[in-house]
Amino acid sequence: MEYTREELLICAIARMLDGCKNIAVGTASPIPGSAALLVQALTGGASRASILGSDIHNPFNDGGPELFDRAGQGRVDAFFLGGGQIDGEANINLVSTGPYPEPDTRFPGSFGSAYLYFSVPRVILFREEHSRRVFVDKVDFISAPGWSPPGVHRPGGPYALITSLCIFRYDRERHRFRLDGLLPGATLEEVRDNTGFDFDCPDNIGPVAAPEPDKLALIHSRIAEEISETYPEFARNRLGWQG
Amino acid sequence: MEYTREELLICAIARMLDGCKNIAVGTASPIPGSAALLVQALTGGASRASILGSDIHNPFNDGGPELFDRAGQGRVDAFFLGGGQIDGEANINLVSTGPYPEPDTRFPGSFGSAYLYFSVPRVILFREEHSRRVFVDKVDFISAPGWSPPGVHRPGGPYALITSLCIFRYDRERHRFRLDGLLPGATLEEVRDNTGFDFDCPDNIGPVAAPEPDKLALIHSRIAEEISETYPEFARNRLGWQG
Amino acid sequence: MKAPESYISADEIASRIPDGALIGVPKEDGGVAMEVTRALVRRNARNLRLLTVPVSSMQADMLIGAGCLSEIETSGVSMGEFGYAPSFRRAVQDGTIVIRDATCPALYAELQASEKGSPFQPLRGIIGSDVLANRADWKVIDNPFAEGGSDPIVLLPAVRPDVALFHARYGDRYGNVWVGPKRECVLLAHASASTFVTVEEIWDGNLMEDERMLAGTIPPVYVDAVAHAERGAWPLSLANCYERDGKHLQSYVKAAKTPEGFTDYLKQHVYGEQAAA
Amino acid sequence: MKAPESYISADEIASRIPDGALIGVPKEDGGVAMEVTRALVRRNARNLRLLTVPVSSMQADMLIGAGCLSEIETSGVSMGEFGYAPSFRRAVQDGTIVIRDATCPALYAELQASEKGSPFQPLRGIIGSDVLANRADWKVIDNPFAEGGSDPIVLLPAVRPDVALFHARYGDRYGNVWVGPKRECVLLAHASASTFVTVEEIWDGNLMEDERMLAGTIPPVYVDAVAHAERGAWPLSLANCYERDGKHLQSYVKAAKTPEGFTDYLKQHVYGEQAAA
Repeated sequence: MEYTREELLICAIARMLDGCKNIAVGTASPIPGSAALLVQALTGGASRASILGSDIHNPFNDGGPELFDRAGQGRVDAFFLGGGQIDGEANINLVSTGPYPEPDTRFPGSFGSAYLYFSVPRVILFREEHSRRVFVDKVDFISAPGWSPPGVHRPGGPYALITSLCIFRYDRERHRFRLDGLLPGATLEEVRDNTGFDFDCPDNIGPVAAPEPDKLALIHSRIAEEISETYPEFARNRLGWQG
Repeated sequence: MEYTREELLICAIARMLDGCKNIAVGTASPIPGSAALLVQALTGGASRASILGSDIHNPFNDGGPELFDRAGQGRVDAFFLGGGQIDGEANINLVSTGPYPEPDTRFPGSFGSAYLYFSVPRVILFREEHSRRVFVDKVDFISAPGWSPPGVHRPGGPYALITSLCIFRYDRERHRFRLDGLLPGATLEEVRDNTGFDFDCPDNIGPVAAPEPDKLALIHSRIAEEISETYPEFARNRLGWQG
Repeated sequence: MKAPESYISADEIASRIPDGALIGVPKEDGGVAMEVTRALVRRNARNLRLLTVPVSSMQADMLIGAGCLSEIETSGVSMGEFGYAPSFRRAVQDGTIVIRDATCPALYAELQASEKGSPFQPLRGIIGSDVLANRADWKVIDNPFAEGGSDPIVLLPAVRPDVALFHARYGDRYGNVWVGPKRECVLLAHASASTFVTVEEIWDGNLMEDERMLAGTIPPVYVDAVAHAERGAWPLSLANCYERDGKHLQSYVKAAKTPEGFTDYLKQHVYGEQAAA
Repeated sequence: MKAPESYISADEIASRIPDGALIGVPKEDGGVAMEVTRALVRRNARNLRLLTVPVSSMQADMLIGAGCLSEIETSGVSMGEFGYAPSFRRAVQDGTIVIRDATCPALYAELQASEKGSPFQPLRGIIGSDVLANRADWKVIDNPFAEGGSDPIVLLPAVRPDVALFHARYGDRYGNVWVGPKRECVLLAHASASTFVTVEEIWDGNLMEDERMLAGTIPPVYVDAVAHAERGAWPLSLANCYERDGKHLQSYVKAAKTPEGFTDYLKQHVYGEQAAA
């Protein structure tokens, strides 16, 4: 069975969203968005995808605060975040490298991360560039911490980290990543070489599970069409959508 | 010049609203409502009347919290409150007489008084029944206190008390009412006999100033029409509106 | 237009509101689900707790008179120009109901905290009142932002109703309901664990896809069940649809002044064949 | 339809926003008053402070590039799929602008506190972040409602912009403006000391008297001046009216990568005769 990296990741993320009733996806996230729509389709709508920027696949209408209000109530089960830097404790940096506030490189800013990382139970980190520039030992600025000391109200936190080389799962007790699977073509050595933080690794690390045929079929039809509303170029170039 | 008690009170209240940019009037308040509309008409709209229950004379549309939000911001300059009991310090009781929570007589409840009495600079108390049952030495339940100790944030508070016999002004420094004028037919002795609290009284207490002819003319025409939308019977029976 | 098949009846809504539930309801002109209120009386609901947002009239009074409520949190229960609320007054005076006296913006604040998932909301005023003195669940702290000197301020805890219940102007076949500018209903739906709505009319089309209706629409993620109930707010009003039935309200107040009269009223207008005559 | 006589021009709005003002603006798809933004550049505004609600794109970047801002409070400035915001990045890296980094719900909370006249609002999360560590104006207290043990929670102070500025879909001759479901604009108008709005189209009739428009309408008590500006959000989008002009945004990003390119862009598109070509 042939499949692309995008299709593999969509299916891998979809597995992580199992049992999530409300899945929210932020801007510039075509792969997480496709995964959320896939889960919605597979569950017959029992899992609900909310795609920021979509007019159709966004069941909310009460303005900017609504997502955060819902997350604060525990009504958002999964969300996606990235990071200019991410470190081994899952601290994320969306602000800048070097000294603050006059940095070497300025990123856009923390957006909702300092809130959603605390309130959403399954935050999936998605950052394709797998390099020591991104995956550092310690972030220069903590937009949102990967864990909090006891006593800090924190129903949410990191769940997994997906890169162009591999998938890590996050251990909330030990505040550490554990390698969970390699992407096609990637090796453990390559991951180690390009990761600036220490992580756990099982003895026999295998590949990320291949996409299930039924999911692949769905991706090529309904999901490609649905995601094309928000990400037309992604649907066309990466999922082969010709609609 | 002939005039009715209602017309006299409308004009007296209108004088108290001088300089108020935003005047809000609650439910069951045809006389304060007419006064607010009169001031709006006299100022060419520079003073704005907001009549609860009116579809036309209510420039707000954002639901129940909006009045309180505006008051909290200092955007409501005048409001009207009543009371099942009112005492000499201007404490008001909208809850019950006798012991609490199982009282002798239960009133509806405090409504917004415990907030608006603190936030609106000119709260005018309006209670027509002038009796020792209403005007007591000490209220049985403080829905909202007439004054607050230093340190309590309180830009608002009582300004005057209007009854069927007289008008009191409130002295915020001394937390006491001072008799300001008698209504036609009422005497100082009658006021004293029917008031359960001690109040200040100037040596020569006179009548409440008669309505100005131009205001009377406005009341009989435009104001009667405007208030008839919310209080049709009042406009017809008390202001002679035949529209 | 015919009601969508997913709609249930007002009586089914009443049966899905369990005894003991904390129910949040809007004020008299905010879209009161009177048909469900009658259905709650019919199903002999017990130990309900009512949160009026922020006040109530006949809805609270009828539920109290019928013995459905064990507790009420309110800023005021009154029949307005028709006088005091007879069952409410009687129950409070007799001590047969627990009353939690509040003030309007405090009730909004309790719901707004719940809407945000915040543990509390601050609110100015209230200090020195017996409203505050009788609310052990409200707290006073020193404003941490005050410059120089103590500045006490009240904090209201988040209150999450088990059920939000109201009557809306429109519902569509996609589960959306339209309340227009009645933001209290939006707040109630957001703040509550579940939401039941009766709708006056069926809207032909998708309310979420009509640019003009969108701002006043509550989407199905907040709505657990919808019933179609024409004149569902009667004898209270529904904005831009019908005025309140003053004559009927007056007759209710008169009847409810005695327990016997109240019972007769129920027989005639709640248990009778045609409630909304 | 002709604009009402009470309307002023976008340049007049810019002239009524004084140097040094704190300006609150919505995010890219919320109705950005780009025509007034260009007018602010044309009038050489200085020392403005921008509060983005909660993020911004070209509006913030252009004001920064033109030297209009001394300070920005934001949760993010980005050109989205067109890349980083060049002037913003340059100014922060060079230290020529004061940046107050925030997180989205904290900015809403600051405005919501102002809307209510409350001194602060609580918000979960944020603790342990460098966002909090760098905000001396945000405070942490122990949640007074916590049962057993310490429960730290952040309090955000009320922030009251001097000016709310946005572009709305409709304005009418009575001073109403209609933003539909863009609640951020309602929040901005309520929370700010004054509000200036450009409108895309003139609505024939009174928006407050149309039941369907009412929920999305901001009444004139909150609006200080209105200008009619067709395509007033260009090159950004206006919901249900026009998409953003991606080609133009791409060319802006390319130009703004150097100060010289940015100056050329201004000459052509801001100082030029026809800005919204």
